[in-house]
Amino acid sequence: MQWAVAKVRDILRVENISKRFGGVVALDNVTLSIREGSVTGLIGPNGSGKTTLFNVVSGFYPPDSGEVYFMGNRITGLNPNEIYNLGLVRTFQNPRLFPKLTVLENLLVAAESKGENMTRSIIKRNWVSNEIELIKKAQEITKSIGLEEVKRSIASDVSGAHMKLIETARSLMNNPKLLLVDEPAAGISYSAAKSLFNYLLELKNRYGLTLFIIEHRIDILMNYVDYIYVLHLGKLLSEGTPEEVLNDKKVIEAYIGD
Amino acid sequence: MNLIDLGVVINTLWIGLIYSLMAIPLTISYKVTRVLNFAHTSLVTVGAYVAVILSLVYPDFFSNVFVALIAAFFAGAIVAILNHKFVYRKLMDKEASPVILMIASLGSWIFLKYLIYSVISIVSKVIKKDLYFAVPAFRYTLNLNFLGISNPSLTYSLILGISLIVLTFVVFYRTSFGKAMRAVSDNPQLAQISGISDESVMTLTWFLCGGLAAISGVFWAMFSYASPEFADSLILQVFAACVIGGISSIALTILGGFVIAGAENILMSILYNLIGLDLSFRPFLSFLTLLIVILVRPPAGAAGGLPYRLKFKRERKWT
Amino acid sequence: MDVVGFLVSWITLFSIYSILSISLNLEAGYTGISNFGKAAFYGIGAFFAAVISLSAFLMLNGLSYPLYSLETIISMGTLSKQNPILSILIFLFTVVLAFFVSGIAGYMVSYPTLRVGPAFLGITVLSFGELLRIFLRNFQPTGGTYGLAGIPHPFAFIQDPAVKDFMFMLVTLVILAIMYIFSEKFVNSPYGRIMKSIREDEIASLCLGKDVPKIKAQVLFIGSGMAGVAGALLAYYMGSINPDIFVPSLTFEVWAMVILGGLANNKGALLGAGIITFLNRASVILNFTFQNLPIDVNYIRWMIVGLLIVASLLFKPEGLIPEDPKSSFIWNFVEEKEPISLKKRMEETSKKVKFYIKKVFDWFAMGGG
Amino acid sequence: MSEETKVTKPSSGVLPRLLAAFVIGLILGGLGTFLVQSSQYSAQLSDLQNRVNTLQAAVNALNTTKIYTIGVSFPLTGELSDVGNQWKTVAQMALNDLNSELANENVKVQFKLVIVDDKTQAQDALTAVQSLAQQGIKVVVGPAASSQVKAVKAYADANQILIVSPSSTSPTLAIPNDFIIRTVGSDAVQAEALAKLAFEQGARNVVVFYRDDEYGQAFAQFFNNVFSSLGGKATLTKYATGLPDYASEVAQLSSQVKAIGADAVVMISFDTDGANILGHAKDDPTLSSVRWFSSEGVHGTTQLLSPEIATFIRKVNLLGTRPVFKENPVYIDFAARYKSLTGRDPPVFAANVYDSIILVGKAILLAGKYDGAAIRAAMFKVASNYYGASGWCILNSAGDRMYQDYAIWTVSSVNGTYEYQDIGSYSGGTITWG
Repeated sequence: MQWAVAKVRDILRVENISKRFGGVVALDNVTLSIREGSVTGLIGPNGSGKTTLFNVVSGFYPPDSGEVYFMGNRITGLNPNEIYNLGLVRTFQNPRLFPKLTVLENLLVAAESKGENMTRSIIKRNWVSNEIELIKKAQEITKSIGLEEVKRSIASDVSGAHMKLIETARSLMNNPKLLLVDEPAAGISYSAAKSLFNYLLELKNRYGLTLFIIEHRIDILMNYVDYIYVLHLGKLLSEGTPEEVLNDKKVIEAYIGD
Repeated sequence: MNLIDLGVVINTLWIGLIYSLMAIPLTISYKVTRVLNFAHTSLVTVGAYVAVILSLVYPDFFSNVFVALIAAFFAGAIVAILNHKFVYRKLMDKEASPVILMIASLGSWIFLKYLIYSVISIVSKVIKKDLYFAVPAFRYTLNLNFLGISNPSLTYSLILGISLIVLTFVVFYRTSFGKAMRAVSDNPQLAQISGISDESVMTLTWFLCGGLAAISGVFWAMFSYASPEFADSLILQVFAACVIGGISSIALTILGGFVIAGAENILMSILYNLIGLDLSFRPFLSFLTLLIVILVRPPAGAAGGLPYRLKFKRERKWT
Repeated sequence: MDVVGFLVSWITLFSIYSILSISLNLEAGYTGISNFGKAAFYGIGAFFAAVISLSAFLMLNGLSYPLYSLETIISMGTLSKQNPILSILIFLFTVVLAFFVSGIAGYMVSYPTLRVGPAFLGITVLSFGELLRIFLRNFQPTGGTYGLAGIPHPFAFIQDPAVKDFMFMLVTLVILAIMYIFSEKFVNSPYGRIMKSIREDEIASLCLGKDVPKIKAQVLFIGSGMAGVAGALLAYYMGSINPDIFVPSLTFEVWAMVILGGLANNKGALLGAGIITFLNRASVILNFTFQNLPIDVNYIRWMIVGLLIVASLLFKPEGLIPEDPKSSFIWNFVEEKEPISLKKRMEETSKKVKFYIKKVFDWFAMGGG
Repeated sequence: MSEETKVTKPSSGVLPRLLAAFVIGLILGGLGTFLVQSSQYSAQLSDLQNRVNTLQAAVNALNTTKIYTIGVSFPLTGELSDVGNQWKTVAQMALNDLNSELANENVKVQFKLVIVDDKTQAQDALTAVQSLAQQGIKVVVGPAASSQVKAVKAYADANQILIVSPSSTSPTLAIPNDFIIRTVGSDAVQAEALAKLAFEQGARNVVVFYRDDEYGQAFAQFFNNVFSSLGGKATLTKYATGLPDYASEVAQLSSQVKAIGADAVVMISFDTDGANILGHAKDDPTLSSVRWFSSEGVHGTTQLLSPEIATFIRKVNLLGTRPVFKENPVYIDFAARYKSLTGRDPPVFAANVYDSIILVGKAILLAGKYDGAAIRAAMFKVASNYYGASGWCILNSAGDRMYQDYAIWTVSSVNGTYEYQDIGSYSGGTITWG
């Protein structure tokens, strides 16, 4: 490990990111960093650029200017698949499952299998042992996450709540280091949301993850996060511990104004 | 050396118009019903032949262009609606994917094509007239000189075509029916909820599109000739025009029609006179234009396949 | 009626078309690439095979006629019969190379897949095919509109035409079998799983670390390569080719086969190809039976073909043999089983057979006893 | 096993099972007995049956007429569908003539046609010929285009199916000892005729406007060779085939004619494109001021007789060549009958189609058996002294028509309506007027 000692604890650093769509400024000079092992929240009114920030970090869009560092390496402009393979994994607000694959296969797609190579895939011997390992891992995850009874069904047949769980389970398949979670509690009841967050924390502890969560429902989020960033109109409005942010006048104004 | 003649410009205008006229119903029907309709060619052929046969059999009544156009419009509309009711509707009820609908349209295209062949061969035997390169009888009775263009059928179809396109615009953007069509095309579920009947809008759309396609066939027959194959050899160019318009916007579709026509005529003329490119490369140019347009400036809806950037480009920009 | 001849010629064309439909199935059915330029890669393979084999024969015999000339056609008639080993070698060589030549063309054409969305890919590849065809029509070294004729048949040394055709049928069947097995291997491996995931949601696959453009390009490589092999076989079968064989309507025919048989199912692709080629052929019987109808019987033939496509879609929109999401190899593992070895599978089968035999015997024994 | 079954002897269902076993046994036994018996008698039986059959056949042959089937592969759909459909009528006409002639002479042979559509496509032509051959047909008239003939050549040679194409003129098919016979003259001669005609009419600098296919390519090459050797200058310009309209091509042609100051246009076309080109050329001042010459392709289309195009033809004094022997009574009779039947002039190659059917019929009669090689041999003999609607049909060693005379045609006004007229002929290298 050749990283500077001071930077080891920042798993993700976003420096001066700007992103424009046509005339609209989606992100304006955003700088933030996330500590390894923390749970960080990202809040802001609708259209404040939260998802755009996720998209830029996960490689969906190249930023107009600025840099993104992941574990000390510059990942600006890398393609989404390369960023994923580095261990930076995002989930989607609406689960994007592969509807005609089985739940187990949905999980397996997320893993990096030895049979993915075109030429290697022809000969079963090349990948079969690796495949069994991956399946075992997937079985483990499904068991721990409570997907045991649906793992054999086709993804389009499972319920909406299960879909969200599958989406999360899938993101764990490739040993992620940082998980970008986009509105995990959107559209579910308060108690369900609470248990989901509890569960996310449990996962974090079990797999040694760092979480970066977009969430609309600040009331729930406040109980779980260590640090919060607030975006407003593409700009970083405020940051700090949950208490600091909640007492920030600017944040209150922004939300009331919304 | 004179690179472009007046004749080339007129051809561009005329062919661009006919491409647009054929492409507009294709775009609208795709927008509203999500069917990439290959049977479109059959509708065009039906229109052309209805005008030709009626004007040959009842020369007194159908000597008027407008009567023939209306007859063709209804014939095309009926075929399109029948096709919708018996094929597309049933498939849509089974929630078939757009690809399946397209292949189904391919099937109805094959069926209709040979049905047209059969009808033509029977009618031709009955009326003892050649129907293969036939032109409608009223082509010879038209008489109008416009802007110094001496070809009356050309003039007629230019004027009529432009007014038809304007009419389509008005229908699509200024009437409640057009609004309903756009609503269905944007979000069928939402339209259904807000009380717009999906089925009646689709039927009306097919009525309009089938009729328009048939009318474009009449124009073609007036200017050139009708044969059972002519629409088939046009269809790729018409599709190209639609694709340049992103199969979404009517205005862009018209632009696409003229771009393709321009490539085939003006560009051909320039290349021919400059470097002596063979005339047989004419279809080559239209496809080349299409490829260049798609690759250089992808039309609306065509781009954004993937948030992925090629290596060599990325490195130049960020590393 | 010559039943054997009918079967041989039908199966040969069926195999050629099946290779096409399997390759399209890999692209469209499994990976979701709407390739409407199948005819282009088919044509590349055919022209490659024709050019290479003709020029090889001419060169080895020290002749220097243009490939499309009358002299070439005449001399090929005798030259192709002289050296059996040479003609078979050249045949195999060109068929294998046709795979790579067409495949590389397909790989390069995949560049637009990065630029345009899936709906527009089809028309892009279609225009590429048309560009190629018009270019070939005007390209004199490969004969232009004359096309190429006199392509030396690999079994030209066999005197009896029935045996010759039969041998060729066997070869095409073997090649079809190889293609089929390979594509089954692909789709039942993790690679096939990724192909399907790209079909379902390419953005999600990209975000799950899959190099989607690369995989699409690879699939286009395989699919186009297969089409190239089919083209090479067609060139040898017909003995002559010209650019106008490879028109877009041929692609649509292959699409109809795949959709009819069932997308994302190789057996379906075979069935679809079988049905349509059989219909095209067997419907000629109608010409013999119905002579003086008011409507030409040929039109009725094609009308029936169109109707059948529509009808089969209406009654089975997902194809005659629909995709079975649980068919893939992974399914064996879900039951927490070790992968079944061939030996074990055979043991199990023999156990099953014994069991049923025993049951039948028991049944009689009980009835008798 | 036996112990268990004894212990748990089923209380019900014994009887039906027993019955079923009995029935199955009965069926098997009966089948076995039948097989054994039939194998004993089958040899004797089949021998007897054979004798009866032979006798019956001999008796039948004396009483009934023998029917031979001739296969026909025509482009009833696709690019050449127009001529294809007219040829169908011509072929049926020829068949009726052949059959009635045989009936009149009390020959107990009749012919039958099976017309299969080949879609103007090479691969479909092969399928059509194969399907015909698999039904036992040994002679196929057609296909139309040279590319199609090439596609069926390998199959025809190997399986000894005689292909008689009435319209393929490509020079790359002049192959000796194959099963392709072409009852139409090579375009080399016609190109020579057309070149000499154009030169004689005073054209020195011409644009050859030809369709980009085998026919046009070869024709234009031959024309260029002859015309250059005569001292003229020919500029070759080709246009794409299968387009729905040729307005753009005509516009280009016009600018080219203007640019090089050509004095004539030589159009080498088929019917669809040719009529369309003339239809657009009539509106063009440049093209209306030069002479026009044409090959046979466009001859016979009704569009040329429409007043507007016919006026143009008269204005530019369009002259064309076409393969026919002028003052041929057979042809005049044939054309008149065709016109009374369909109301239009016979299309291009109609006479060749007619003669092909007749020739094939006569060759089958001469061969005496239905076999490809025999019919092929007989075909050469029959053709060597057959004078039909298209003139003398003598074949050369490559199986192509050896002599072809050409008429010079134009459209002129007769009693107020326009009609095709032959105003001269080309025979043995010289043009004769009148």
